[in-house]
Amino acid sequence: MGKKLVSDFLVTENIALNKTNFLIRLASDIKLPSISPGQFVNIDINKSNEIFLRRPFSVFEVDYTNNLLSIIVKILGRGSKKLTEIQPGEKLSLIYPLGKHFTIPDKKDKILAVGGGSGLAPMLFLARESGLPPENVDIVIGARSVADLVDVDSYRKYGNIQFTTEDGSTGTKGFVTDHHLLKNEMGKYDKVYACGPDAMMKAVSSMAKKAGVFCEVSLENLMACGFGVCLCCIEPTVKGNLCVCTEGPVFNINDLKWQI
Amino acid sequence: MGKKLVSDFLVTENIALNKTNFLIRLASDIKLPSISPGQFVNIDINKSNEIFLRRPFSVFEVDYTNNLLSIIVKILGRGSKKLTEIQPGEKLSLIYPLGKHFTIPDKKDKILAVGGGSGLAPMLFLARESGLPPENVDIVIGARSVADLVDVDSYRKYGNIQFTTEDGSTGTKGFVTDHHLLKNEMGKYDKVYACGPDAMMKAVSSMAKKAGVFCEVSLENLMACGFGVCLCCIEPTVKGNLCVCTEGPVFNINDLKWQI
Amino acid sequence: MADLGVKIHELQLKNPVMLASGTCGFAEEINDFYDVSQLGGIFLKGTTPRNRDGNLYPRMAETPSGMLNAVGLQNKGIDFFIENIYPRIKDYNTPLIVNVNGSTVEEYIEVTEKVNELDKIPAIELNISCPNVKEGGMAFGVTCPGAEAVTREVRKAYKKTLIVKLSPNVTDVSEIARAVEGQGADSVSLVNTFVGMAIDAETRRPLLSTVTGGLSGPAIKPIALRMVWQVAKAVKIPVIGIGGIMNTADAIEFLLAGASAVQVGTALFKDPLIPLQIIKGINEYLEKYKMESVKQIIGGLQM
Amino acid sequence: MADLGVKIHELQLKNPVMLASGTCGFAEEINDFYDVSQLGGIFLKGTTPRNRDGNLYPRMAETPSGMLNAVGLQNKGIDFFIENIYPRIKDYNTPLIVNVNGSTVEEYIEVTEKVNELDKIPAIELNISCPNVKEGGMAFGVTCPGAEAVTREVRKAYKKTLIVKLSPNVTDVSEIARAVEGQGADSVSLVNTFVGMAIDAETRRPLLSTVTGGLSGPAIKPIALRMVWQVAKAVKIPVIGIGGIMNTADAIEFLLAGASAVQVGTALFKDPLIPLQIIKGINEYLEKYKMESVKQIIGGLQM
Ligand SMILES: Cc1cc2nc3c(=O)[nH]c(=O)nc-3n(C[C@H](O)[C@H](O)[C@H](O)COP(=O)(O)OP(=O)(O)OC[C@H]3O[C@@H](n4cnc5c(N)ncnc54)[C@H](O)[C@@H]3O)c2cc1C
Ligand SMILES: Cc1cc2nc3c(=O)[nH]c(=O)nc-3n(C[C@H](O)[C@H](O)[C@H](O)COP(=O)(O)OP(=O)(O)OC[C@H]3O[C@@H](n4cnc5c(N)ncnc54)[C@H](O)[C@@H]3O)c2cc1C
Ligand SMILES: Cc1cc2nc3c(=O)[nH]c(=O)nc-3n(C[C@H](O)[C@H](O)[C@H](O)COP(=O)(O)O)c2cc1C
Ligand SMILES: Cc1cc2nc3c(=O)[nH]c(=O)nc-3n(C[C@H](O)[C@H](O)[C@H](O)COP(=O)(O)O)c2cc1C
Ligand code: FES
Ligand code: FES
Repeated sequence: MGKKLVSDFLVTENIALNKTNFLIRLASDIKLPSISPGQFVNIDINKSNEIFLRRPFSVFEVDYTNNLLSIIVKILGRGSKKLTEIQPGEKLSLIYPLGKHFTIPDKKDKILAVGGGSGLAPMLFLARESGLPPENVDIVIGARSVADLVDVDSYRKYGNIQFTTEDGSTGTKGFVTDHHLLKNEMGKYDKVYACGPDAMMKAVSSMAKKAGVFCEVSLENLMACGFGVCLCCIEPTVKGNLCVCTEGPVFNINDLKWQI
Repeated sequence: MGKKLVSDFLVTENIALNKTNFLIRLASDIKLPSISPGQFVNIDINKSNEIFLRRPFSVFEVDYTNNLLSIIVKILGRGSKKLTEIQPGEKLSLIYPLGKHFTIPDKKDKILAVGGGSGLAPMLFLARESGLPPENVDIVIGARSVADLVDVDSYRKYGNIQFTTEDGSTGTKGFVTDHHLLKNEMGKYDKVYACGPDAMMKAVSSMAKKAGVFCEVSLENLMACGFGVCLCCIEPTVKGNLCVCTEGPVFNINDLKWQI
Repeated sequence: MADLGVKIHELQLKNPVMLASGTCGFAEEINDFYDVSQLGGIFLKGTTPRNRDGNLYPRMAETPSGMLNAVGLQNKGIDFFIENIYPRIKDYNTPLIVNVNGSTVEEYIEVTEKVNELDKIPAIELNISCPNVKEGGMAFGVTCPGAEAVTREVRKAYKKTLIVKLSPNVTDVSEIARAVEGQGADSVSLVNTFVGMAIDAETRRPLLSTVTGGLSGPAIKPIALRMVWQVAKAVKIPVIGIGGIMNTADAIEFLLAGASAVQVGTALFKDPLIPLQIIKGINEYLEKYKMESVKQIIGGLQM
Repeated sequence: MADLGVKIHELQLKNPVMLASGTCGFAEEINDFYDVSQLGGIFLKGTTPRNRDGNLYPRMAETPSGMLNAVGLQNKGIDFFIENIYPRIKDYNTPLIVNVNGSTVEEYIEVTEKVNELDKIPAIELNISCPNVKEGGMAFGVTCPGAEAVTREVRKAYKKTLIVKLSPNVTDVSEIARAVEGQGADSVSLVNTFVGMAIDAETRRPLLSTVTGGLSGPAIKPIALRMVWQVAKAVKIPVIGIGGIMNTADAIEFLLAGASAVQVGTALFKDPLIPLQIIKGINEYLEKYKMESVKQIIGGLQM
């Protein structure tokens, strides 16, 4: 009992990071339990006729002193759009903390975190919580164009942040997999993490696998409940169909049945 | 064509008149057509999972110069509650103008307008639009208690306003039908109008009938469409089942099949 | 502009977006908002041989993403229609279809024969699926023999396009569709409303005077879409999709599932302009995917 | 505190609010939120004789006020349940009911016989209404002979309370209810999900891997309520109401319509605490109307 909670949070900030990404900061009345990178919350966006189910979002930052939790929402469809229109002062019901977190790196690990699209939040959370010296942490963020990137300067103290853009408007031109850290230096990492579009995660996984490097990805399967009762979010694994919401969202790529 | 419109209005004001009544002022982009007392608008309150159909509200005031239209909303259930939470700057879709208006009094008529609950708006609109000298217009407003009344001082220039409250906290103690204008002076009026709870309208109708005075009431039957296509809002009349939304909401009591 | 024209047997429609019976009156009420000649077609309010007062008030209850109605075919009868309404609407430049109802096979025939004489009515929709009348209506539509009997007799009496409107309150709707196809129906339209109920927990009374009523609106769309898909696979005649269509995507889903055209019903209560938005939306969709004709998406579901 | 206790045959419930099969896992997942002993009962995830992987992803689509699922009875089989799950949950202080499934009558019996041996399982729910499996499931539940056959055989194999779960995808659900009552069912629960479908207009593909799936949630409540009302009039055994229950008023409506208890399903995905709110709400309702027992509202619809 009490391992998972349903409770109302107060929206304290809603900051547009760019045209499609918003940072939403939420305050809890009650003391926040411990939450680790990769875990998520399931949010009731009860603002329209069309949205019935909750929507899952990875936790981005947690401030245990002030009981604040933040998420980064990328507009994808109806629910995420509505959510980004929320105003400070409004309330949101969250179910949390959900899912399994990334394997926390060992003391001397060198890690690579690759994020794209809505997968940015957990990668930055991981970099921050890893407890590693920044020189041990490489972060590659991929986007279509410089306009799709968000300002992550405050995270430079946790690691070396690099960019790729498809149109070359900043950083390396191409996909994250075109970045030299992935193309040429994959072998030097102890652990590789990826979160973002399926195609990106598969490409990163494939490179990590070839290099024989430990690699975890965070899946974003469609969810109805988020806490393991509906069996809608399953992913085929070597252990059979597993629920992404309880056995994931973080999976070691060796457990997945991806054709990589 | 073009007799009825569906269009978005901008909420310019939302004023709490008391705990349960709100005056909402709406601005139209397009020129407002002529609207008369008794006519109504059908509003899409698309703010929650639970509200599917529009909700009808009588027009309270129209400002043709600035294309403003206002309504008074009394909180009854889910939809009216949500509507009263709307903020200036938000938009509302209205279907309008709907229904038939009250018979406009003749030049020298003496009229009595009786309003209660959500029936206040059309009575005040009528008093204002009647074009009669204020001494020809008596208005009796009934409420449970003084706390349920709204400030109508600005309407005193259009008529003689009287109150009744069930608990006697202001005006005559009792129901509107206990007011001496109704009890003793019904016969002096050329036209009597009533809008409010069913029981109130029936009581007023019965007194008007006994006194042989012309009397119109405005019904608030449940509506799905508001413009005459669904046949859900019907009222049995001497001419058969008529749609309240197109053949009403204003009816002469002689046409109704009320047991009065 | 892509070609939006579709054909339902001999009925040529300028576009596949029509209005559902009982939700658009006799077309005039919608014409108060805009020129109805822009529409693919209009299914007029259900008509019976003689005047019907319909059911007692209350006839309506809101439900999550939908509504229940228990109108019970209130109408002034076919003769009143012919004398008073038909002359006023017959020159609207869009197909007007009479929705034919009766308590007995004879009554259906009585209405049909009279409509058969009306030049400007190119088709009828045989309503064997109204859940809100005590006799006739849905009783015919939920068994194969019942559906066959009415269709057979009405077919004899009617020379133009005969559309039979099916009830979703059955175990196997494609069986009923095949049955009426076998008796000469030129098209089937589905779905009519689902039998539902609403109770006021506080008064402990039903919200409808008739206790049960017909459920319509987006709530039923997933079931309606499935039924249209099943029926389109089961019959060769064109299928008209109905049930909870609120926007362009909904309409396209029904076309993809195999409907040749659609009817918009309850959505009109929310916004009578929705059908025009859908017509525009279908055109934009076709242009986006570089298709020349709406026929290219009918039955185009990729499996 | 009013008396909220009700009885389903020999099954004594502390209150009439239970959790629906397939929406509450094996109770542990809900126990993570609160002590499940507060609940009237828990219907465990559908169980088959052997492991089933269920259907391919995607298995879920959101719909207006509801959702479609196509899980397809993914479970590890009855033996796994008995060895690994049952020992962990058997001491929860609330009735745990196994939802029994199979592709053939023999498979239903196989599961039933094993459950019959479990001390702490006081009842089974015979699921003859799952729309998401190719064999068995709903196929049994949509005809009287099919429903009778399974019920008869399972009845022979089971000594405790036998609840049969009915499908709403039929023309006359009360006929099926009477049929299973005739074969010894101690109670019927209804409804299971409606067969529905969802299409992505842009990709032109079905949203579910199985094309069709089961519709649940508030969208179906009006139909479910009507069916419960019809069945409660048709049979003498207790009826358990299911379908779109989201709050106290919904639950009370089902009780008024004649259900002796209810199951909360899809609502748990929105908020797993809803059943507790409903239990509290029913108590408040009874106190407001000065009633001593929840039994006073069962079937209490005023006509
Ligand atoms: C564990 C987890 C963590 C997540 N973390 C974040 C996060 O930190 N930030 C963020 O912006 N988003 C995150 N997402 C994704 C987010 O939940 C979806 O973007 C959101 O639910 C979409 O809802 P919508 O109403 O906007 O889209 P809808 O209008 O419901 O759908 C729009 C389109 O997107 C597709 N779609 C919807 N949800 C998903 C999904 N989960 N995966 C793939 N396709 C989908 C639909 O099929 C449809 O085609 C996460 C998802 C999961 C499962
Ligand atoms: C022509 C017309 C003009 C109106 N003018 C005004 C106005 O100027 N100001 C105002 O405050 N209200 C007015 N009303 C009433 C207003 O439409 C209802 O109060 C509103 O629709 C209730 O919606 P809700 O969602 O709050 O209630 P719901 O949550 O839908 O219902 C709450 C309870 O009220 C009952 N109910 C709902 N609507 C009505 C109704 N129309 N009549 C009787 N019972 C009802 C329901 O059955 C339920 O028991 C008017 C109604 C009509 C038909
Ligand atoms: C108020 C109302 C009245 C209706 N009357 C009729 C009717 O007279 N004849 C008929 O065939 N269908 C009638 N219907 C059913 C609709 O035509 C349509 O089949 C059904 O509502 C489902 O479509 P929708 O969800 O788009 O409304 C009526 C529906 C409503 C809501
Ligand atoms: C994801 C999901 C899985 C389900 N699995 C089962 C099942 O295994 N066995 C069963 O009898 N019913 C199953 N059901 C049906 C529910 O128990 C219930 O009958 C139905 O969802 C209607 O109730 P609701 O609207 O409250 O959800 C499932 C429903 C859902 C949504
Ligand atoms: S989302 Fe329900 S089990 Fe994962
Ligand atoms: S509300 Fe539809 S006809 Fe009056």
